[in-house]
Amino acid sequence: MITLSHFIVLGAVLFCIAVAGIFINRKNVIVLLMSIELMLLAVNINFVAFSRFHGDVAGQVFVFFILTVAAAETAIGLAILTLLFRNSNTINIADIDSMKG
Amino acid sequence: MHQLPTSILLIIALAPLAGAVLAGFVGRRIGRSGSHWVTILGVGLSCVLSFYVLYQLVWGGASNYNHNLYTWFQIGKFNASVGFMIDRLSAMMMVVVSFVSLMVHVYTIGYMADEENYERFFSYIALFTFSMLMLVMSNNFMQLFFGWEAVGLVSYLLIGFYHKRPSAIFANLKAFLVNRVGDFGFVLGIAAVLYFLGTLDYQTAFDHAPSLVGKTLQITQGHTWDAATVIGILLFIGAMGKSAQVPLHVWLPDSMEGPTPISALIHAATMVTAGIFMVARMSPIFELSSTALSFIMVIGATGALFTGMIGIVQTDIKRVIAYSTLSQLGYMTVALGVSAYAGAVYHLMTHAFFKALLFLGAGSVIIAMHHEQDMRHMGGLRKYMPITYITMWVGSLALCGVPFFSGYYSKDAIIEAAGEAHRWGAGYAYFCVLFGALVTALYTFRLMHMTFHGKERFKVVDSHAQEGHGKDHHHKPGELAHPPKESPWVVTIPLIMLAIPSLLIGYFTVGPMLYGTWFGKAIHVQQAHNVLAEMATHYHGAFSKGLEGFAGWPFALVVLGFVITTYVYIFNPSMADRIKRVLKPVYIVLDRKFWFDEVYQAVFARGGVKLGRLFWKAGDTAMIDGAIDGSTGLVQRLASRMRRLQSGFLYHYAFAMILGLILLLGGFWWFGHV
Amino acid sequence: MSNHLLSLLIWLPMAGAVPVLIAGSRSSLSRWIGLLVAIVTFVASLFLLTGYDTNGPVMQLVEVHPWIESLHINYALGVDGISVALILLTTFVGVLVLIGAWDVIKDDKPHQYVAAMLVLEGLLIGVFCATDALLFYVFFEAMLIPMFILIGIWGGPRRVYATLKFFIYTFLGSIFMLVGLIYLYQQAGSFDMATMAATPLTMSQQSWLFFAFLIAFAIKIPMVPVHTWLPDAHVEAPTGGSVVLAAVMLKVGGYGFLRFSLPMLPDASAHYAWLVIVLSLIPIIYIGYVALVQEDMKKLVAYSSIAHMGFVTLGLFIVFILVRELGNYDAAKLALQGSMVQMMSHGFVSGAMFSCIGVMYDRLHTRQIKDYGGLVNVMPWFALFMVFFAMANIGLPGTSGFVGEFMVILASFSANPWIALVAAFTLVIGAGYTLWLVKRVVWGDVTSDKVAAMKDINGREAFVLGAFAVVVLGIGIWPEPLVHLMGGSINHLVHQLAISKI
Amino acid sequence: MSAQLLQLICFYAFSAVAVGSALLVITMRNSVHAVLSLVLTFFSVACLWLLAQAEFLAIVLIVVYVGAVMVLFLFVVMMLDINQERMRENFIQYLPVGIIVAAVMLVEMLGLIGVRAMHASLMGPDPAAAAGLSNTAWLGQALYTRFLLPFEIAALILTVGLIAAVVLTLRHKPNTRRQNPGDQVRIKHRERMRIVKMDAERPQESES
Repeated sequence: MITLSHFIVLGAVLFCIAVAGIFINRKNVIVLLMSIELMLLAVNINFVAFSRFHGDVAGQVFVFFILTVAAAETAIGLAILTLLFRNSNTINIADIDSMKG
Repeated sequence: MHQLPTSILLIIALAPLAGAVLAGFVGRRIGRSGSHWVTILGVGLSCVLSFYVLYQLVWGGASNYNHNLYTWFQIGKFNASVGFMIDRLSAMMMVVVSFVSLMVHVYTIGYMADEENYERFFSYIALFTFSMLMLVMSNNFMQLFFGWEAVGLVSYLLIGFYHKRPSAIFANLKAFLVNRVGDFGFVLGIAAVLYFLGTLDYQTAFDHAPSLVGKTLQITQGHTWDAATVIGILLFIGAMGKSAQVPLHVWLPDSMEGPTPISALIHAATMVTAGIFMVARMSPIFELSSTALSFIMVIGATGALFTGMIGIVQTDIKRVIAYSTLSQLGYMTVALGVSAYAGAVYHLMTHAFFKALLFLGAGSVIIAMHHEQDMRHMGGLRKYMPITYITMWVGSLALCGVPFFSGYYSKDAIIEAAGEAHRWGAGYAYFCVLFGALVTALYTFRLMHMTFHGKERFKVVDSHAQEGHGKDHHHKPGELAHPPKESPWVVTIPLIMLAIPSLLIGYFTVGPMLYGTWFGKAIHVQQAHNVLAEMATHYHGAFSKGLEGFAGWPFALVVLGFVITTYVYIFNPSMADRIKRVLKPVYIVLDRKFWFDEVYQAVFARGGVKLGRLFWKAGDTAMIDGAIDGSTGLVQRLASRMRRLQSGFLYHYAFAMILGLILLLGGFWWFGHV
Repeated sequence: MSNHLLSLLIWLPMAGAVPVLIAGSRSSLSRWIGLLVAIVTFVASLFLLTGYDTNGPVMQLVEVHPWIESLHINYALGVDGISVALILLTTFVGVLVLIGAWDVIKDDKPHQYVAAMLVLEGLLIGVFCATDALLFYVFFEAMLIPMFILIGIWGGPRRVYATLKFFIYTFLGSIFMLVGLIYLYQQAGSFDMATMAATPLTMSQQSWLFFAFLIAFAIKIPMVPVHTWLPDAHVEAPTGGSVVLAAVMLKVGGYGFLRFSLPMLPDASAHYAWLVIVLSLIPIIYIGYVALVQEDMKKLVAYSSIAHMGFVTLGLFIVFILVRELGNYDAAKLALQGSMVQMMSHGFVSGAMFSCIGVMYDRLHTRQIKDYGGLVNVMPWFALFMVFFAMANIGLPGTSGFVGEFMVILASFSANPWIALVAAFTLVIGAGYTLWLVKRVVWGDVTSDKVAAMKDINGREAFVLGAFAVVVLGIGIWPEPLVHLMGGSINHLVHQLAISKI
Repeated sequence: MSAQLLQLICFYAFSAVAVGSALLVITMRNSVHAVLSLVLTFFSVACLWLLAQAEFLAIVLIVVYVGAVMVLFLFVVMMLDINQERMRENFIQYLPVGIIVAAVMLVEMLGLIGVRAMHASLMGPDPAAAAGLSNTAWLGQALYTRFLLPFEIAALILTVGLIAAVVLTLRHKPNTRRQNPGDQVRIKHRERMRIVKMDAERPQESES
């Protein structure tokens, strides 16, 4: 019998994996982006589960929007990445500190 | 009893204004003669109508006029309006003002003939006439203050008329500021009137004035001042500024930087007497406070004696007359102080004529001497300019109070009134005014002797060789291009016109105006200290009054003065220098004018600038901006530490976020589910 | 139509900025459009005089539309007599500023300048119309932006420092005000200003709010010791910016006191009135002396503005002594009228003074007093105006400057003679610094060849100065229409102040 | 074996795959492999959503995410010449930190969710079916009625994202010659040809 908690725990696990991914892959922007995708996925799982359990369509609609925004985000993120690579020939975050205050 | 038509009064006030506006704004277009005609027409019209108004009031049976023209503002029960109050007091002032002004206008045609800003000058003096008329015709304190300040403004503009002269623009600033000190008191006085009497209207205020008795103003805890005294002294401070009473007299001698016609009009005959007029007008209020009147009397007496003494050592002909004016204003103030308001106003009138005459005469001399004002370079002018000479003598004798001249009747009455008064300080005042008669004689006859008698102390240098003179800049002091000659008729006619009242007006008017009840209710004196009424019991006509004068102390002092000056300046000219050497300390004190100017300059002018600089640098720049900049500096230092957190590495930010998330989750867990 | 008159007045100039910007670099076109918009706004504002009934209800020409419903915030407008007067001041100055800057900014992005001015005008009108506290706040804050731009782009060499100082000072103040407003909203349940005024508050609540508002409005007016932004801002601002800043923006502070502190917190205001009175009296002497030694003409006039605005706050707060302690309602009305007339008058006089300085600056490009001298010889008509406005600045009777000062002094004597004594000191010190300036700049002999080459004012400048002069003289000779216009609103306010809210 | 048990088994199976492949995503040495692992994660999560009767979103996840976004990722990864070795520097060093942080977080989250409450909330009936609709229709009705404006805005955001990506990566090579249709249309006929006036010059020889 699948319960709400199953989904939520799965979401939590995936989210934590993504967090760990951010920590250990701190140099590779692409993997960072992928970790963020993972986080969003974890959140989406929760939304879907809640929507299903409460019988409220809003949750699924929200997932829909998150997917849309995430797609746009990925597109722009990757565009920036290519631009970055083209200009500084690296995507190593350790080399990029122009945001330094 | 009929009412004066409002339209006439409006024309009296506005005709000079119209002239001033025309001459001022389109003066260039209507030209020099256009400007003087338009202003003379305006002032002449108001002069004629002023005479008509006076005639109507005195002989025509017109009742006093007191109406508002329009409401200036109305807030709650406070009403400020613009209106006219015409009774015999104001009608007399209107006649004096417009008549002297008219004479000065005519005179100016001659005096200012060579000046470039001729139109502007006419515009100013016509504007002055308007302002002064507004002042005397006013029926409330607000409008009085309007006229008060407006005449001050025109005086400012006129003293600075030769605006290229540094001394002139210094003098006009000084005049304005000193007057403002007076206005400071005056405004507070008006505020006090409003506070205690609840109105700014003269008539209402005077009707309610008796209610002031017993009212007090709390100054500090448990310390109160009498309301009438406060009002009286505050208003009188205003008068001290405008009427140049010690210690606010310093501006008047400097104001001689202005052209001579305005010295005659503004700084002798009319504006400076505004304070006297004001106190006389407010007599119902001043009568309630003996303290205020004593204060007035002492101030006036001090001025009457000591400023006159300064006049003895002056060498500039206009300055001598200026100090004489100060001294005479002191006389008037003493008269006010002893409740002889009619005496003060009467002296104001006679003084207006003979002092205007003296100034215009001096101006005539100055024209003849090609703008030389130093008496040490004059002498013996008698034979060159007989009309000026004779009229000046008339003025001088009137000033000294020689019996039968107009000045005698007014001045002698003041001396006598001071002697009769029982007020605190009256003894001092009596001494000052009596001894002042000697001082008056000294400086007056000295002036006449140095100017008209004795040796000629100027040389006539034949300057036909050098063309393009006109101004005397090319000459050394005491050198003239042409021999002096009598001034043109536009100058002498006003002299003669003013000499007539200087000679005669006292004889014909002294009875009703001084000893009678000519002013009616316009001047209110309490029976207990009505010295003039007391004196009136001894009065048996102007002629016998004149004869009495020859036996009095003042006349004896005048004769003494005449003898001394005649001996010193005519028979033994080297004597003057010897006296100067012997009485050196006295001479220095008088020459430095008791150091008033120096002290004011050091304390108020330089001290003010120093204080300002201190406030600015220490207060605004160092303290306030310093604190502000200091706090920004603190933020900046803090920020420069904090910015190290901004490493620029993306993962640092990511860590920060994740750590924050962990803390947040931990917090939720720890503190329970929120 | 008349139902939307206020909205029209607010949005017309702001909308007018759009075509001005579109007209863009074609400078004369953009300026003509801007001037047209300003004139139309001015003419429209004249309809307020017919639309406003002095005997009618307190707030008139009311417009209410829901704005943010969930927070009960409305787009609510309305005017009383005081607002009408201030709106007229704004639109009047708005026209003159554009004419005054006509040639001056010709080559330097004129369309943006004109647009900024128009937006500023609209926002200022908005401040005076808003009857919803949040709407007021929005306009109050928003007007910083165009002024920031005006000083920052067309300003003098130290404009960055000045703009930052100006912005941070005023912004800091208004944050406290926002907090106060939110608290009041929680208490009153609405942002409607009348509701807020009717909400009872305890003394400690009122005290906190009072200081929050005091900081905001004291900075805006400005009062000692938070005044130092003003001289800097004025010195660096272009002429038009200075004129609007002095003539209208400072009034917002006084207006804020009148709309918020006084009616909403009458008890705290009464309790701390002594503080404001002291802070108003200090500038009259302190600032007077500081002004005396200034070497920069604009700074001098800026300091004189501070001293004059001291009269405004003095008049606003002696009311409490008069009403609460002495029960002298008529004197209280006199005091409030005095400070309002002083605000209006200062608007015209300081605007004119800054315009005069602008005229000189355009010719010689310096504001230092020592660079001038003897202007009367080369610019007689200008000297006429300059002396006239100087006289108005020192409050000579017959000019508007006199009326307000006179009323406030009269009223403050009724409150306490010592207050009047200090206040009347302005008669001397004000005359001192103003006439010393006139002496050094206008009188005297021509001091340099550059001055000798200065041309007298042209028709455009004469029109601007003349328009100011007419109003200054008009109010001075007959203030009753203005007093009458504001009378009803001031009566209402005085009676509101008498009632405790605790 | 009941349907519910089967569901549970399926859930665990897909969850295991999802978690495992997620772990691979963050540990893979080669970025291409990481992307492929992410695809697998998405795929298994999509299956889980099917279990929760969210068919439409499951399909969208596969079609849009796996089909488009992940391909984009792959494309970028392959296009960029990335020094894989440098990217892996300090990997081991950071590993313990990462694990600890993730573990702490997981514990906190599970603690918050409450393990004992795990079996409390059972799945109810499918709301879409209860409304008599398919999941897609159910969602669609909501999207086109209640959420119409956000939906349109989302579309706009996508368009903006698209344009932004193009603008960001667009590169003008300095030497390429391009035609500008705007200029071509705007030109006036007089400006097409310019007549230049020149003085007639005589050849050099004739002078001598």
